Amino acid sequence: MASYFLRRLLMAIPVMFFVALFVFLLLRLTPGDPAQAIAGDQATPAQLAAIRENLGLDKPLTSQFVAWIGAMAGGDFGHSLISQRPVLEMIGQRIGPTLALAVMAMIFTVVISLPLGVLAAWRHGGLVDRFVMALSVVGFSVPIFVIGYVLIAVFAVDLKWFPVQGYKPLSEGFGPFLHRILLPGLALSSFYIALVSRMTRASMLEVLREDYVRTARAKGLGERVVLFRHALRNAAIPILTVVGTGFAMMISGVVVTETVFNIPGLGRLVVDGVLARDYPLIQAIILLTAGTYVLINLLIDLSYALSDPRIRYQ
Amino acid sequence: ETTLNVVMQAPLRTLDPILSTAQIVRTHGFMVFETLLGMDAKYNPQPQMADYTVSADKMTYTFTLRDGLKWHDGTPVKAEDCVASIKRWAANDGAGRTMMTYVASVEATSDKQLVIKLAKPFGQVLELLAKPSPVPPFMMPKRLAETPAGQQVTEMIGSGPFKFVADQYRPGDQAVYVKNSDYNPRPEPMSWTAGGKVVNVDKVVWKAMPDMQTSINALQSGDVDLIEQVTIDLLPLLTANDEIKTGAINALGSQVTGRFNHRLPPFDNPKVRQAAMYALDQDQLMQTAIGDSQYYKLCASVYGCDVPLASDAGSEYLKGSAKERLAKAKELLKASGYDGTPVLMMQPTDLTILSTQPIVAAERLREAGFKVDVAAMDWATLQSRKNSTQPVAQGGWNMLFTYWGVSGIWNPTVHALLDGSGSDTAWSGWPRSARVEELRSAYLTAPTLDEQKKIAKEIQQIAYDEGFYFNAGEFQSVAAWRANLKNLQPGPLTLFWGVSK
Amino acid sequence: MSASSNPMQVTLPRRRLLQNPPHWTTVLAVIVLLAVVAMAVFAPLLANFEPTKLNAAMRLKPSSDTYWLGTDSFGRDLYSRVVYGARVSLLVGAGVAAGAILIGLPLGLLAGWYRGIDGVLMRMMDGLMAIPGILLAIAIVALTRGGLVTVIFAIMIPAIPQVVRLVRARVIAAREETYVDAAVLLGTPPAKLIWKHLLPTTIAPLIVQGTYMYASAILTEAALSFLGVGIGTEIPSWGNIMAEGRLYFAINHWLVFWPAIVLSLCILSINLLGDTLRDRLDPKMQGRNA
Amino acid sequence: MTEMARPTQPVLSIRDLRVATRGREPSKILKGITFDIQPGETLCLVGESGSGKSVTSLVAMGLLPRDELQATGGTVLLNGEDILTATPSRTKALRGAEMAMIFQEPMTALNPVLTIGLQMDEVYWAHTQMRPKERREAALAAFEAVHLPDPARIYESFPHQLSGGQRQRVMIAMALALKPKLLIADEPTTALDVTTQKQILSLIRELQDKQNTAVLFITHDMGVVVDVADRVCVMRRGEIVETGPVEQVLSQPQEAYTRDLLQAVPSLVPRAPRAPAQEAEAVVEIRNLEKTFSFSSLFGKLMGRDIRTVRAVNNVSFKLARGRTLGIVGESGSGKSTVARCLLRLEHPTGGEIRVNGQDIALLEGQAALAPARRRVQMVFQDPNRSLNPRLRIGESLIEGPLNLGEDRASALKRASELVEVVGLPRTSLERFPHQFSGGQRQRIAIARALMMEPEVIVADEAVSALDVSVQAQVLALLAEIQQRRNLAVLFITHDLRVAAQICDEVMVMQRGRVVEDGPASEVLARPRHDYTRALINAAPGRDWDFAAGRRIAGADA
Ligand SMILES: Nc1ncnc2c1ncn2[C@@H]1O[C@H](COP(=O)(O)OP(=O)(O)OP(=O)(O)O)[C@@H](O)[C@H]1O
Ligand SMILES: Nc1ncnc2c1ncn2[C@@H]1O[C@H](COP(=O)(O)OP(=O)(O)OP(=O)(O)O)[C@@H](O)[C@H]1O
Ligand SMILES: [Mg+2]
Ligand SMILES: [Mg+2]
Repeated sequence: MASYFLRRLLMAIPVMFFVALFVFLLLRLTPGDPAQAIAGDQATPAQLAAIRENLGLDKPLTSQFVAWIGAMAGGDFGHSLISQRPVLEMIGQRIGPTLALAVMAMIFTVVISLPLGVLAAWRHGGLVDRFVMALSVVGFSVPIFVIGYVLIAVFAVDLKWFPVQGYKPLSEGFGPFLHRILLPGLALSSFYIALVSRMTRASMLEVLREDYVRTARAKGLGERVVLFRHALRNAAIPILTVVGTGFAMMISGVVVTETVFNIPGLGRLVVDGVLARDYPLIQAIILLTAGTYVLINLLIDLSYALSDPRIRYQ
Repeated sequence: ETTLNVVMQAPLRTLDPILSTAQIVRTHGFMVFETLLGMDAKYNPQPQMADYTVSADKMTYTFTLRDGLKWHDGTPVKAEDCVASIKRWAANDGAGRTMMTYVASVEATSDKQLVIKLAKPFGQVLELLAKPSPVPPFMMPKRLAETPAGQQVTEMIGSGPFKFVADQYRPGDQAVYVKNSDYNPRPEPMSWTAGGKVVNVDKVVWKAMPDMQTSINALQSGDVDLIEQVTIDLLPLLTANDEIKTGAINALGSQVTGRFNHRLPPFDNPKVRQAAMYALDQDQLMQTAIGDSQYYKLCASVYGCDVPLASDAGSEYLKGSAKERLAKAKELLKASGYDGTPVLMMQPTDLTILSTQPIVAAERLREAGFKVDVAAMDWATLQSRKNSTQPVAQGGWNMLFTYWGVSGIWNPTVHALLDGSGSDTAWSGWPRSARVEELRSAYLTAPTLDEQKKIAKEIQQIAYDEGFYFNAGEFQSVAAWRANLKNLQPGPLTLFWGVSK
Repeated sequence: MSASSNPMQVTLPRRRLLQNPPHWTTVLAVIVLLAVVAMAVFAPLLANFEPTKLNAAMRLKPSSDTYWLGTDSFGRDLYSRVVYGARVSLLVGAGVAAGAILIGLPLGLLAGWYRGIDGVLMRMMDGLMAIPGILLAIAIVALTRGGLVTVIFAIMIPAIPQVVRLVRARVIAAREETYVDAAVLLGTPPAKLIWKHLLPTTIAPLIVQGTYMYASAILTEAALSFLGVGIGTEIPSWGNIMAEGRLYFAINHWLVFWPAIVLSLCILSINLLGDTLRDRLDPKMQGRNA
Repeated sequence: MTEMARPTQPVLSIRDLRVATRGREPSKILKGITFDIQPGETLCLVGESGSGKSVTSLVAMGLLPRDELQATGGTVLLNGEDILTATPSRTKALRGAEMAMIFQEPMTALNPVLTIGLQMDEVYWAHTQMRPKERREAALAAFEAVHLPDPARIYESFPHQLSGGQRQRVMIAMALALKPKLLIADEPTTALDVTTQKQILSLIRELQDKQNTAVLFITHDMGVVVDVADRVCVMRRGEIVETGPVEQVLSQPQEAYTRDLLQAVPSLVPRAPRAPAQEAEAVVEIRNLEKTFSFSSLFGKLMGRDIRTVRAVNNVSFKLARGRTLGIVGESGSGKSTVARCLLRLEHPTGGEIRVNGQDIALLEGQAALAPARRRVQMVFQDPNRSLNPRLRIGESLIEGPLNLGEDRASALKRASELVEVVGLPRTSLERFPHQFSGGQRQRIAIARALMMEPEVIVADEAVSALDVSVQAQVLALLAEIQQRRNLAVLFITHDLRVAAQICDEVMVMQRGRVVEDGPASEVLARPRHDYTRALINAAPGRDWDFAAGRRIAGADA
């Protein structure tokens, strides 16, 4: 098992290499010119050429790639072409808010959608079930920005319970941090609440008919224990999967939330990076996400084994 | 401690104001750096860092740095710093490069004094050194100014009224400036970039907020004090609020331009270009993009509606009701022998201010009988595709829309779209007109304003006749701020001196 | 054992998807979906205007007799755009969901069943997931010239790993069941075993995931349109109508709400149908009238 | 036992209970059942498989699957309180403490993802004020009481790591934990060897004596009936056909059905040995088979903690010849099922050889490599419920194998419909889903599925334990007939010594993973040499009753 863990982690290296290669090529195939992003649209061709030469963009692709991979291997993620800042520093500035947002949204998702999904399946066709259906309709078809605007309009502008925008890191205290991250977390989670509660409902419906649920009831256990300990554990695998992949996707899918709530996060950095063709920055971010995904997915796989002891990995 | 929180129109991603032509970087430049000369509200160069004398033959310009100028690292400003700065600027800036072809030498004669000697007569030295348009000749310490032309200066050491706080800078998100307490403003009253830059706040924080609704919320809640540029359609949300004022603090508007690619069919045919110009309609284009007619102007002047060089030469191309113009366009198009080659119109979908015009234009061109493909793409793709001189199938283009701050087009020297050389180094579109080139040279040495006006007017007429580009009109950017801000200074761009909170 | 008509002939009923009279919600759902499809197909007949017909003087007008749902920032008729928008949106949503499932399902089944390929395949999926859709879309557009297919691909590719992971997870759990052992002993070849015994366990979660992908594809299409990838903003889609409406949300939220309402109806119907399908496929629900 | 006072209220009183399926064509499952159980009394419910015994007990517990079945009439009173109309919270309070149930199929009745310990712990947690440590001690003691080996290991195990009998004992321990007033035991000892069974039965008796517990005991094992019952109810097709004190029903059955049932009880005396087939050719030969399970918690593994091991099979060898039946009997948890699973290579053996028709398949890997050997060998799993895909109709499950062998659908279906009738199920069963059957019916389906394949070897793991004796007799006869006709070899794992005595040629006795004795059935069962075998035979229930004659065997010591 320990060796399995290690093997899986080592697999991250080839994954990251291929992702690196792929992204590198992808980026060079896309039209657009970092020099233009630096100089602005009124720049003269001569000026652009000078900038390109200075950035080494006029060198052949292979040597650019080799240089980059070489530097990476030495732990140097390089400098942003646009801002000239170390890429790691830029990511460092931005990763905190995004992580906080994603974790917050995940907490909301789990705390809200698990009970809802479980209850919906328990009283199949009942009131909660209808509510979950409505929730999923809203969650799926109303864009996050609308949910964000509405939340802000109601809770920040009208009721003044929360600030209208902005982010405070945890280092400025838990209270202020929570105060600012709550609404965005809720907005971001809307989609996932819909997804996870429906998924929970679907897999609970299957499990609730199993014999061991009947046994649990025969023992005189309360419905809460029957549902959440006996049934939910058995229904966990698809739920863990969507929660896990959902979390992974959140890290890259937070752009709109970050925009609406003005949170200086990684999502906006990625989009900025792509739009400005900031090659080293995008490459580094994607590599880091690839690594993170390998890790998250490893954790999901381990959680399968935890939730169902019959599952074995070699 | 007073802090001014500002939502700027664009995020600050690069810092070198010499290398970048972007307005946000220029605004940043004016926070940290200064120019030898400033430009006042009457478009006249005035002493800023230096007082100047011009020799009688107008061939020697002597600049004397004023006392007490210090770089932000504490070292005094020396003439040699300025010499290096001018050289680096001239290597980057188009107009600067032109100027250098007339200059014999730029030298420091003492710590306080530098001299520019001309080789040939050139009438624009002071204007160029004072220009607030891209790229202003900002002064930097020598060690920074010696950075190679294509490389960014990343250390922000200037002599301006604000100091850049490097460790609070988050590219694309936030930039922080603190008052430079060592700064000694000039005694004259402030006027644009000239005069005394008196700073009345301790700190200025620039925020990028890509969502206008969020910015408005933040302004209303007091989280920010100023939004540099508000979407005009949303102004009604703000005008109802007593605590908020709106208005134009940027004295100069921006001109929206529809550029034809003169190298590719169908717009290699001047008649087709003319037909297209008639098909397009200034009012329609501006109305869809801006909405409220209070905030845009329709004029023929290619230099901006209210600048000294403004004239109505070529206005025959813009007059008439939409219907009449369309009829004319159809007629011209028929006469031109247009063969149905589709027009590839580039649309930058991620840039709100420019994403409507291609659609409106395409619709009108189609009505006039053109075939149009609207190619949607991101701004970065558009920017690099516009440099392509290849046929459409290989990544070329036929038409695109851009906008230019009036300070970037207010005379034929700086106006990139009036380059008639047709050379690869010209700004995309590559119109060719020998006469325009002659006139542009003449403009550089024209001794009086009247003469300049005359030249400019002729250039304008040719630009219309030849279809250099379609002038879609000028819009004003509108700022919104909390009522407790006082003394916001109008300027060629947003200036943060004078204002108090 | 004569081949002639045998009174003893035994047949097994197929799964009863249609036999019982469907519940009224199911009927309603089908009607709504058919209506939306019809809306897409007959858009030219239903629309009052060309969806691209603009009128600068009529920007952002409220609903009226001429403009049933009002106009957008170009002065285009919102009603006509929503009607036409069904075309792109339905294609993108259904295309992405169907595509991702068609590709992801077999891969997930294989990865779950064959431990040998699990590692490599899943690591490929990890890598695929890491590549941002925007970047992929921009690159594909650059290579192929944009269009509907590009958009579908760009949205679908990052969605595939999600399907694969979900399916694989179910298979990993299901393969420990005794009835799978039993099938192995009956000599059921892997392909059939996967098809008959493992695939059905994945259907219920896939219905949920599919609905989700359908909806998110429609919204993502708009995001991509705004990065200039693919269909562009000239051709209406519910996604890009909403995304354009975003700028004007504070002054006219109907620009966002109308397409959202139509989309909601679709999602509701798909959900209802999904539930019916799930119930019909669940043997323990067969006795019920629902 | 019969000294109960007249006026006492019955613990459970069922009056005219009717249950039908839901749906548009409801079919009647219970057609008016009436009986009482007094405190301290044991009522045995016997009768035809599928007659509604389990459904009756589910109704009593208030656990009827509401979506599918519904009580259409009658009353069920627990200590005078109507269960059918009680509020959910009331039934919840009653369950576990007042009444407890041992479910028929222990394999599916335990939650696969929770440890045995936790599942046991919950019983105390829900109904007592004990502290965690006390609860754990109580649980271990309860495991000890049902004779589970190494209770500490069991406590930490998951259900799939236990043998069938071990799971059944866990279920029993749970049901007995709170000393309920009413105990419903639905075939509680089918997976237990007779010695363990005896201990369990005396445990229940003890509880009854101390707590005056009423017991509703459902069983097919007439021997057990003799040993435990005060009164007997005989059920058939949803009705009670006969009821009365045990001696009376067994000695003077009133109904023909009861008489048939008693006639069908196999004798403990081994049948006359069959002539060994000419130079008995071994289809399956096992040499020195070893199987060690290792397990520990996931975190334990990550931390590199010691891995615990269980030697489930230890140096087992045997030969199985064509046309012969080899019986494996022995202690529950002694590795019988593991031997079977290894033989079919559903488990990787840790050592030894497995020869099928001379080819060693012990080390083969992959479905393709094993396919030829597997085609000849079919298995009836100990766990019929889990071995049928719940999503497939019975018909589909039955024809799956033949279709794989290339038979066409129509003819396979035809054979399937004939076969279900042969095992005593209606033809319409083919259209139904597994959960719509009773335990015994599912077991017959599993047998039919194996037979459909016309294999050379059948491994039957407790294949007839859930069948009533008359159906059992039919199924065994069928098996014998096919064996005769097709020269089939049978590996028959059972706890029922009567069955073993009647059908096995050879018998192998296992204890703690080892073979302690083997030889011809007539030898081993009639003249056991090993102590364990002797103990086993002595523990056979109802040894002192002659069912055919309907009287006690004189001189037999109880
Ligand atoms: N969910 C269900 N739907 C339809 N029919 C069912 C359902 N459950 C049980 N039955 C039917 O009810 C009848 C009685 O089942 P029950 O489980 O009570 O039998 P049993 O007497 O316990 O038999 P066994 O001894 O084989 O366990 C059977 O014929 C069975 O097919
Ligand atoms: N997957 C497993 N992991 C760990 N231990 C196991 C596993 N499967 C079986 N065992 C252990 O191996 C031993 C033998 O189990 P097996 O199922 O072969 O017994 P059995 O003889 O069939 O018993 P029964 O008659 O009760 O069914 C038991 O002690 C059991 O706990
Ligand atoms: Mg039963
Ligand atoms: Mg067993």
